[in-house]
Amino acid sequence: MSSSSSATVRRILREAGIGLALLAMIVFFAAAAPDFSTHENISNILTQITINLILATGMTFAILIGGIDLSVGAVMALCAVVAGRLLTLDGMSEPLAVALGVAGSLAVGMGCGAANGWISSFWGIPSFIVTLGMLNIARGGALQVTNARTIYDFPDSFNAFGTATVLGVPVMFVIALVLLGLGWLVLTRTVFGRMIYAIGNNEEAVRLSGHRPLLTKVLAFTVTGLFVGIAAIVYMARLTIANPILGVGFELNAIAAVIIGGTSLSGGRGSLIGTLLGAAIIGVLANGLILMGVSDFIRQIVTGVVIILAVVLDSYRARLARG
Amino acid sequence: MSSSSSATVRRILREAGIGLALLAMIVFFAAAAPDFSTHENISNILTQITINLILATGMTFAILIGGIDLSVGAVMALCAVVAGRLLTLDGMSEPLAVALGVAGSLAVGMGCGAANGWISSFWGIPSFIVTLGMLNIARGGALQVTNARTIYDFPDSFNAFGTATVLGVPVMFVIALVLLGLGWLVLTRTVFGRMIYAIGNNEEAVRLSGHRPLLTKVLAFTVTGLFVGIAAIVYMARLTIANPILGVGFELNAIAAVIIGGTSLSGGRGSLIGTLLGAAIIGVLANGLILMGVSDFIRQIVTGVVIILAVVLDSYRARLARG
Amino acid sequence: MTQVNEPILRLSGVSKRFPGVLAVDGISLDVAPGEMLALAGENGAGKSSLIRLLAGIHRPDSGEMRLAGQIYAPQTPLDAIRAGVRVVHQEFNLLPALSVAENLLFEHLPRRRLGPIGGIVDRREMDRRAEALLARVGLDEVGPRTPVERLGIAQKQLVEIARALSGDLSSGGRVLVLDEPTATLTPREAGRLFEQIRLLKASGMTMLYVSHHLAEIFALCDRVAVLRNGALVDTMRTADTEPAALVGSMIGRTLATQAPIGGGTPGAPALSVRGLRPRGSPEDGALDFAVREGEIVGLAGLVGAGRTEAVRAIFGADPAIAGTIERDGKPVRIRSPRDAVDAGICLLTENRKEEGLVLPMAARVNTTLARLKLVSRFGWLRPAAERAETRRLAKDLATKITGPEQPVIELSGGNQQKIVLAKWLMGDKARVLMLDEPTRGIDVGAKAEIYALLGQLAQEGRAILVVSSELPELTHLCDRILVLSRGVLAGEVARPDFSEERILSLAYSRYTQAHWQTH
Amino acid sequence: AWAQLKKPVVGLVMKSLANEFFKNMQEGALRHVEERGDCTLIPLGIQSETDIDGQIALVENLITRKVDAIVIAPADSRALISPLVRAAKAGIKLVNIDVLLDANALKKHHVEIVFVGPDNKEGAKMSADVLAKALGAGGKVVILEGNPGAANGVQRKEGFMESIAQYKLDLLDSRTAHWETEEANTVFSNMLTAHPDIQGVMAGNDDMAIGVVKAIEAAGKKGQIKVIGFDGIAAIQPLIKNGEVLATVDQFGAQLAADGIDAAMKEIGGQTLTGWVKTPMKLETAATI
Ligand SMILES: Nc1ncnc2c1ncn2[C@@H]1O[C@H](COP(=O)(O)OP(=O)(O)OP(=O)(O)O)[C@@H](O)[C@H]1O
Ligand SMILES: Nc1ncnc2c1ncn2[C@@H]1O[C@H](COP(=O)(O)OP(=O)(O)OP(=O)(O)O)[C@@H](O)[C@H]1O
Ligand SMILES: [Mg+2]
Ligand SMILES: [Mg+2]
Repeated sequence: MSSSSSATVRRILREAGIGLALLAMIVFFAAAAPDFSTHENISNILTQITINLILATGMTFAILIGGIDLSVGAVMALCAVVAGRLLTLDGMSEPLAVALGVAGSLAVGMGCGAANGWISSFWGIPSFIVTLGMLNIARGGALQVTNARTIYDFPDSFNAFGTATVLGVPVMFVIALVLLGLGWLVLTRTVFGRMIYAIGNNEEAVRLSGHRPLLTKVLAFTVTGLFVGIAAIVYMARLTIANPILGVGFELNAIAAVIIGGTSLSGGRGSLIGTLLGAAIIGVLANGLILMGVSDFIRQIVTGVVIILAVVLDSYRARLARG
Repeated sequence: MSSSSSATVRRILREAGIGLALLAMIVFFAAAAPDFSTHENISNILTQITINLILATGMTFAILIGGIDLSVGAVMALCAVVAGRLLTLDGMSEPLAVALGVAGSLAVGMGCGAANGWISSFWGIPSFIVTLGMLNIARGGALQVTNARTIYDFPDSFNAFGTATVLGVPVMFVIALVLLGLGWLVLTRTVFGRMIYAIGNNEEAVRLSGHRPLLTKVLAFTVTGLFVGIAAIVYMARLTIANPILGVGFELNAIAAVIIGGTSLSGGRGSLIGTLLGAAIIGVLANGLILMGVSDFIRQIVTGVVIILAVVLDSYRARLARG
Repeated sequence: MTQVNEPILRLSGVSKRFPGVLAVDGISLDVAPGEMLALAGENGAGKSSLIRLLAGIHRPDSGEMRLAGQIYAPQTPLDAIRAGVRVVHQEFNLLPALSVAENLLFEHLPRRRLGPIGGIVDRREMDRRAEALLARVGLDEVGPRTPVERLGIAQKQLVEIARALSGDLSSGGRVLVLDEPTATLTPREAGRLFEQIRLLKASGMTMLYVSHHLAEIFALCDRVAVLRNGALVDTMRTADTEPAALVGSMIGRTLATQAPIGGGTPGAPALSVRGLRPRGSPEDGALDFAVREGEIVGLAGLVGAGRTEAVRAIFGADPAIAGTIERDGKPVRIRSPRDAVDAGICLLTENRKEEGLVLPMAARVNTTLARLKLVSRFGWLRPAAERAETRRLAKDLATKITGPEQPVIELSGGNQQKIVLAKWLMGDKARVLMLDEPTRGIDVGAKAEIYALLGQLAQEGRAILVVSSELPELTHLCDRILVLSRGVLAGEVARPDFSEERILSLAYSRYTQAHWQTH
Repeated sequence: AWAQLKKPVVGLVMKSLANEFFKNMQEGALRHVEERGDCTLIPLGIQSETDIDGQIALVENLITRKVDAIVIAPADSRALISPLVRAAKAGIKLVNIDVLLDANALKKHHVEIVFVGPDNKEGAKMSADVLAKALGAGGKVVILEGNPGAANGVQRKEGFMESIAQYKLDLLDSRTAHWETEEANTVFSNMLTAHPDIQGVMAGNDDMAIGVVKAIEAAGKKGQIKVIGFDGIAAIQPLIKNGEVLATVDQFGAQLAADGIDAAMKEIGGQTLTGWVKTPMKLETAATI
């Protein structure tokens, strides 16, 4: 029992490490930029991290199982333009159009995710390269579907959803949090989650224990894709458009959030709580630097430095904790 | 002994696998696009793959040692703008300016590479995240140095170099090949090279054997950076300009070449011959599809499909070879 | 300077604490130059931990080590190697994609200068030295350029040993530490290893030796230090003591001599193998045999005889070239371990680190890994049930864990092995239990308990197939022993005819030439 | 087929086709060529607007294919010169569209290439002037720039700056959002927090203008902040109609390419064109739609 509780303490310390970095950042910006801690700005930050948080939640599944998904940005564009098409089909009632659009986005996301998972695990090739291929396929597909044009004129009820708030908190963020919570339950409480961690650590041992890692891997990537589909819907509702070039580079932001959150890139270790903190760090940084009036180029440099520092600090703290 | 020679056969088969894919592609394009096999076009292809080949050669070092370098495109821009500044300094003789420029580019590349290597191995954090940070730092730095402006008006002798040919073959390509050959010797014949493979295989075992992986890792990333510096010079000589936004996404092309070439993303396995073939596949594909008049979006989709297919085929062949 | 009688290695009050356990508890010990000292103790007694302190992997929390009179406080493995302390660790530390030669000489690759460029590997010299080293451990049939990943586990063990020998040749090793080097070796390889050990001893090398095979300790070592719960409880001269006393000292009680297990009345065939040709087996190597309910069958053979490949093929871990499997007389199609498990066939793999365990995860995760259905409902885990099962099995197998949440990577080698056993013993679905080197690294006391447990399982009507390189283990456990020689079923020995000579002669029967070959 | 083989071949090299403006351009070019009926078109684009090397490869491929003329919207005003000079040496007629090639560099190589295109700077000023007039002197504005270093982005910002100077506006901040809607939305929300008194926004393209409009809505300041864009994409039209966007500028991409092709055909026919053939631009406001 003592080891169990000390393990818990260590885990909390691990996540608190990133939490402390986040806290330090918040304190700094609150002091340096007076507008930072206003209610409106906090609501802005929540809105701004929502999409990355959703993508990063999905990405956590892919990374925990020992993979990675570079295609999320491009697949998100494909989801969005397909959903956009469905949303703007002629002669449909609003609710039906919305339902179709959402279903279409989720279906495309899950389809691409499942394809990523299946190809990489059935053929035993790194998901890095499979999803790099998928990135090109999805982006080209999105462009082909739309002929490079922006889709707009979505039903009003759909657009209204994008900026709705409850008690001053953006509804989209609440949804993202709920999804994260569900993801956390799945990862920590279900057999599927257990398999994800186990495969991420030692796939061969899982196979030799009489399981079929293939199925779990396909499912994990499908979950990643599902979250991409959700992110696409959130994007569209918030910006009221869908275009085939959206989401460029979103994968790197999502991966950064996951890794800053302490999840191991080699799989099997990490948690969604870390991902939440990682996404928050990235969002707070972007927001705070603009409020401070830091110029674009310097902002980019500082962002790079902070990404590295966050992980270095975490490693330093872990070193201290180990003694 | 028999086992050693059969290992050689199998290794050849492994590399031949990708070679066969390349051959098939060449035969296909030669039949489908009449201009493909002209002398000019072949020279074009060689020119067009040169930069990716140089970057991929360097990337092979980072990947073999179990890392990755996402910063090569951005660092290449930083190298280029620094070199551009030095090349266009007032009141210098042409040879001196060229020497300074080249030295500057290599120094910046090696510096960034060494920083990547040191941070990731000293702190034990994945190079993925460190080089993602470096990507932002270098890109922001390049923009800051130039204030987002293009640098041009390099000495004529420098620019001439970019389009020079020997016996109809672009000089730049010859240089890239020679560098690849040197890299191959280093990897296969030197203690440093064996150390790279060993660390990529099992870093812990290397440590237990009484070696210090840190230095080798820093050096390997420095080599990656050196190649980035070289690529920057080649780029500048070919384009006669240096700007801070060049090289966006080059890292993904370089990584794709390395992986298509059969090098394992988890390190310790692979060879530069594969990288050469991988870079050739990517270059031939891009060239051939344009000659065939495939539309841009379809071209992007096909590229994605081929990236995946190349690796799937390789895995399929390996499966057959294993029996 | 070293005086004649001064100990080469002196430990005074050395301790090392890990979270939750005091792994090394104030050990004070002298080792004389040229002495061969055995470290004995139960699983988790602290032997490997002590060795890791010597090797510079961990640093003691307190106490002092002296080597030849000098303070010895290695901060890294490099310090240890420089000081002349060489270690063969319990777990392998090999470079799988690199060649055997590179692995052997990795610490100091032979170099050549090419003009101004140094650091060129001298491959011819490397092969030459590698061949010499391989010959010393009797692995001369393996080419120096073979990638290590293609070797079987025993061959890997021999490469590890040969590597430690390489050190003493080049850098003047003074102390050689061997942590369970024979755990996967058959008598032939072990014999060759002992020859080398004797040679080294004759040359004045000081050695520390860990083994759970007491016979080896008595045959080789001058003295034995007994550890219990991290503390040194006793040291004795092997000449002045006997195995039973040593066991008593190790486990704190005397172990009743056990009646052989086996001997029940076997029922219908539970597993029948027909014309099975595992991957890499010879043309004429089709295997035909059956294991009946309630029967314990042994599979003996020399290293590389193909035992592991046979059980892996039955389990569907590797595709077989040909053959059919029958369960309870009905043919079953096994294309993956999943099919095998569904058919009630289980395999405890020989390589726990790579194939058996999810090392960084908790004991409960590993224990329940193959039987998640029993601790979940509609896909939801029941953590309480998981913990309860884990505790129960840990108790049954006397596994030393601090709790169900302890990561398996923190356990001692033998305790890890027990977790793998627990994984397959959980629930009662394993009607046919195949065990590949099940007691690798398990101490004498626990071994006896495991034997008893296997006997009990057989009584319950399960069919058990045991692969082991330890002949006494097989003769103690089994009703029958099948002997493989170079991938071919060379014969079968029934209990009344059990004798090491008979089994060994069958095992050797296909190796007529001086050298046997790898596939 | 024989007749087709004899038709002159024109290569159209564009920047990223993943962009509505260039896509319109390409489609306009294809339509125009069909109408003309006397030439064959090879339309090509690169994958991102920063892929200069890729565009050079396209030019090289066209030289290999021995086309009769190349109409190019260069990704960089200098880097493309050396391959274009090679094309000229190979007897290929050249027409420069969209972004002006660097005159000095061309002069150095003794080549003259006709430029057919709009004046980005002038267009940006036209659009900004609408905003400036609406706000009056002292109006507080911010700029959202395109990709740093992109020629058209730089020119548009220059146009904005000229308008700001002329009408004595107060520029509070100027940042890049890389031409992107989502980034513009985020960046502008943050600018708005830092400067709650923003009255007007000049966005380098319509995609960013849309992101800004949504940020204004989300901040509950609909109608209080005026926005202008550039490009005249379809998605901006409803926003202009309902007043959320004040103005944008349509450069008639389709016409631009057609004019470029006409110029190329004239050159193939033996005429020599030089200088800048300015193409029309249209200011779009609620009044014009
Ligand atoms: N890194 C670690 N973290 C926590 N506990 C550890 C660690 N390494 C070893 N231990 C604990 O220290 C104790 C001693 O382990 P050690 O490996 O030294 O045993 P051993 O005598 O070698 O046993 P075996 O015969 O099974 O190999 C065990 O209880 C083990 O769980
Ligand atoms: N992929 C492979 N390529 C080449 N040889 C292999 C390969 N896999 C196994 N071998 C060799 O096949 C032989 C049979 O191995 P196997 O592990 O089945 O034997 P074993 O009787 O279980 O002996 P042990 O496990 O004690 O080594 C070994 O010599 C092993 O080195
Ligand atoms: Mg041990
Ligand atoms: Mg075996």
